[in-house]
Amino acid sequence: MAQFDNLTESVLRSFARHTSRRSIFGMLGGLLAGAAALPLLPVARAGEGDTNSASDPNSGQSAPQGGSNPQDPGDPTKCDYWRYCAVDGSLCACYGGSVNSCPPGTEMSPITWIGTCHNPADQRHYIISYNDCCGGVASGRCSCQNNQGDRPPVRPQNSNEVTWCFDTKSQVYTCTTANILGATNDHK
Amino acid sequence: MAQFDNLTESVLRSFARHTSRRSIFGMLGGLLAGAAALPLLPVARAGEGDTNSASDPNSGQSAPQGGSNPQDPGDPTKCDYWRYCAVDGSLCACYGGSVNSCPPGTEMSPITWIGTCHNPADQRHYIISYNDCCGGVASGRCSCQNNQGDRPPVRPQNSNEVTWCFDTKSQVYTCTTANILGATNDHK
Amino acid sequence: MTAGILSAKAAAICACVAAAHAAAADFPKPLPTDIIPKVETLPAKYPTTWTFLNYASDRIELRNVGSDSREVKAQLQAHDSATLLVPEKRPELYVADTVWSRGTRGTRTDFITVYDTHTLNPIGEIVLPGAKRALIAAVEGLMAFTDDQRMAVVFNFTPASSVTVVDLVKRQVVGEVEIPGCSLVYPSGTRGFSTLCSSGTMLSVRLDANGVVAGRGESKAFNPLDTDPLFTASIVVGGVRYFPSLHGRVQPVDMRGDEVKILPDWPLVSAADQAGNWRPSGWQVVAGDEQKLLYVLMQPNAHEGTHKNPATEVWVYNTATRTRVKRLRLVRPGSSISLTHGAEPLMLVQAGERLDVYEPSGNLVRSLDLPDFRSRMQIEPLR
Amino acid sequence: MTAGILSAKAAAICACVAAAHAAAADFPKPLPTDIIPKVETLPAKYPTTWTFLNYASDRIELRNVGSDSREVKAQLQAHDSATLLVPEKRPELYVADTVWSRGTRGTRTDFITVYDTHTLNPIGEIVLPGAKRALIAAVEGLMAFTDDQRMAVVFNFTPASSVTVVDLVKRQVVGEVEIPGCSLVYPSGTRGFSTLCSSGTMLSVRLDANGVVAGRGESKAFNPLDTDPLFTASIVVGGVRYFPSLHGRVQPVDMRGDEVKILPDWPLVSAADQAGNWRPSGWQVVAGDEQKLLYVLMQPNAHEGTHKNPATEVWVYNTATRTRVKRLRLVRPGSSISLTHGAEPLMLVQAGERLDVYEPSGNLVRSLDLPDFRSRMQIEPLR
Repeated sequence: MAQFDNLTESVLRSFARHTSRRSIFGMLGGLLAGAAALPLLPVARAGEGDTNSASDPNSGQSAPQGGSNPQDPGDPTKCDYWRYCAVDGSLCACYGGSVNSCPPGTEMSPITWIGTCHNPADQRHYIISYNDCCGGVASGRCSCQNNQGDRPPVRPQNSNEVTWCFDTKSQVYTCTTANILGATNDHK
Repeated sequence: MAQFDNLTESVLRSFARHTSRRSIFGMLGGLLAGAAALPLLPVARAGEGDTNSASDPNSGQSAPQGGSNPQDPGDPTKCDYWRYCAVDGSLCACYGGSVNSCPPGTEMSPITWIGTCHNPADQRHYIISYNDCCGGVASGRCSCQNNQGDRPPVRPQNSNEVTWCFDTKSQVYTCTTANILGATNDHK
Repeated sequence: MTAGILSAKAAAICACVAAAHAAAADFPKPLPTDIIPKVETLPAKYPTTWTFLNYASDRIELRNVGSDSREVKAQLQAHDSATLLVPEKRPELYVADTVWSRGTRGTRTDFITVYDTHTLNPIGEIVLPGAKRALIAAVEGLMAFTDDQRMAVVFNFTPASSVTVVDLVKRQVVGEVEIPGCSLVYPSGTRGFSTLCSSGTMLSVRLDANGVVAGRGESKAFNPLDTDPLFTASIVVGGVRYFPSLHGRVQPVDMRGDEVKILPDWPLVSAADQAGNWRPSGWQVVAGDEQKLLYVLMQPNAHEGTHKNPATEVWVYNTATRTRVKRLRLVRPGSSISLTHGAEPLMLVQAGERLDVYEPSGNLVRSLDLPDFRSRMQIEPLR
Repeated sequence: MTAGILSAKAAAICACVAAAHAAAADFPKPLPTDIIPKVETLPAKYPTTWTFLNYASDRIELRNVGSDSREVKAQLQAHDSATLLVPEKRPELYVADTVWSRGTRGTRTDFITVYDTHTLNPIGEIVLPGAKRALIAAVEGLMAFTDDQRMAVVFNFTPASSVTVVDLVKRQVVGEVEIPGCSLVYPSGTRGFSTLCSSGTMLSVRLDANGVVAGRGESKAFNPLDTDPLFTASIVVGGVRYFPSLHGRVQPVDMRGDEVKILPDWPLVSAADQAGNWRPSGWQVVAGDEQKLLYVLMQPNAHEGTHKNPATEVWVYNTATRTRVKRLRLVRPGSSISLTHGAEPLMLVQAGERLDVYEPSGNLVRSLDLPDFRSRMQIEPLR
């Protein structure tokens, strides 16, 4: 179990590096409401990282936007991109945002749900924070539903159905980003 | 021209029989804003009554709701029903209303645009009042666009693009009805 | 050019007038003028072949599923995670919804609209304070009746959890109850509610006649969230609420008393069926009927992440004997299931942009269109 | 069953860990963590290969039509008959829109949102009094700049016609002008607007520096509404505004001075082409370019009621010689046309759920998707 405690610690350090105090407070509030959920999270999901889910046939088509980094392969406008293993929503990369940024004029919620996805290039598992972008127009383009590790909203922080727009001026869902919080195998 | 003056008079009598004072006031206000438009209206449209326009391919399908009156043939949930020769919108018959009534919970606008449609059964031309229903949900079911006699909104009362929701509590467009005001050939 | 067109038009008028004189003989009088304005109303008691279809965050449709005319009877507006309650005691409908003053931004208002069942006109409104109503699509458990339908409880998530208590008769908010670490609301006891907690327990709250907390009780842990969590979708059959689990159990909970009774769970998948790896799957995954039969949407070859995929079969269980009595193949994979409450119940399955209507035997009767259906549907048949 | 699944999972973990150690050698460091939160911004000056697409009553999309990556750059909210103005003088965007306090009912608010072009954040709001803004889909003429883009005029229809004058710099309403019997607004003069009247004339209103009416003038009747009305869609080419007519003329109007000059009309369809009964057809039926060429959507076999049908060809005219210089066959029938303003202009045609991008020669360059496009589109390229 030491491995997973390290993981948790690394995730929390990652939060601390990249989010404001207020965000951390909000995020931990959300996470800790489900008592002791976080430490178990990567355990329950390890080994389930492969994503072969098809994109929604009703999605608006868009041309490939493949990244140039061979360690981060795939097209962030497509539902089968590896970081989207637990996305339920519309992909921000189709709306003027990107895999890790919100479209202009929207606001990124600091509080979110978390998944663990397998990167087929470096074979690592990454903890992915699915931050919703809020306050803009949700038009159904590039809708994507993958449910790796999604759970019923009894632990809301494990549920991709919840509109994760908190600490934002508007709680209107627009689209979802997939941000790397840390690699779960990176504990050596 | 006497024929058409009679027509106008008959239309106005029809208004008077079936609409409240307030509605007439509003309706005439709308009509008379385009000076002298009404007397010319049936003239410009006579002989243009046949409606062969196809329904929108994106319409929600619904089963036939043919009327039992042989003098009023066709299915009021279909865009090729004869009274819809100048409809641009969604058909109320698909939303819990009918050809001449609004769905529950909506409100019928007394002010409207007017067309002249040819009834293939009795071969008469009828003046049709396209009263919009307002304040409900517009979900795109049974959308229908026919433009017999529609004109650019310089004379708004001849334009089916205008949201005809006036004197109603809400001006949110829901769907359109097609009401007989009178027969234009019925002037003997 | 203009003159040419006018001449053609004049010729057409002549032809028409001649034809009209011929046909007018068959129909001596023109069609009568219509009455303006005219608005439809609904019957005092809706037939049990009608059902509400809650298109998450879009609209709520009242459909006649018992007729091949496939009618939409009416629509109610619904914006974000709108939730419907249909009382049997009063001629009213309740829809909880959320809007912003400038469309996607501005001031947020959470409110319950009270509709008259006959006219569908809004006849009242209860504004929910704090802009904290949970926004989780059209999921069961966002709002529930209690106190014999006199009160309702609304689940809030900010992400702190609480419940707003509403007096539906007085049309006012009467209080708020903190439920830290717990989610969603289910009716329980004579005047109370229960909620599912992240510790695997169920917390039950009793209210007094004024809607104030009169007592709390927490069950033992019975919901193994790490290994085989329960769906939050459930159905009451014979007074007992049944929750399927992601891996194929069903958990009965008797919530009629002031303290809930966690009854023994039992498997939905027998040893003989283990090879196919069948599991419950979908959105509204479970239904029930007056014969105490349980209908569960099932999917083969299930694995991590497939629990919301459409199901290919419906497995039907006798809740008394805990055995499967029927296995129905769906004509199209379905995500939400429900049963109408009439003398001859119909099984309704939302399958993509269709609502398939079956006899409980599995025979497809008709298939209704669900145009512009996008995400999740909650099917709410009428009693 | 649960135990079995857990064992399988444990085996998968072992396999993965082994593979990870092999691949980790190729990529010794994991991918960096992302910065949260992060929101995109737009360049100070948008490229001329970007265009706004106004999906009537739904959303306004900023699209890059100059790239095969077919990107959506941003979206602005739009509810009922939303209208966009893009100034060249200030880093702002203006969208006039209408909302109700309870979704489809409640208090109506008409308002102009001022957006920052760099962030697309709303930085100001001008509420339009009286709840009277005209609701006519995404039609040209609902709102127009005047006074060198310092002011805007908004067309109202209740069904009485009026115009609300707005000071965009001070972000306040400065007045209202009655225009009985007239519809829509077009910029005219140095500080004024013109409107099309049901008597077939054009009424022009001059404003003073405070937005108060300084004078009015009415043109002769030139718009034969009973026989061959002008489309209200128009384009300015070489300083002159061109209105096509339903039956195939084009009417130039010079609106640069305080009094409009109604110039001689000319036919779009030559005697040689009369047989095909070609007419302008569609929604945004006309476009123009810097070379003073006029592009008109045209349809053969036209008759009463077909004037909004999609067009099959684009006919291109030299406005100096009043002759057709090109005839372009569309790959798909189109309803709205526009031209980008760059050095190498592109011809944009909305055709159903596609936006086809052509070279002005008629060569199709690419085709963009317009998912969920439903009714009318106003294409608004950037300068």
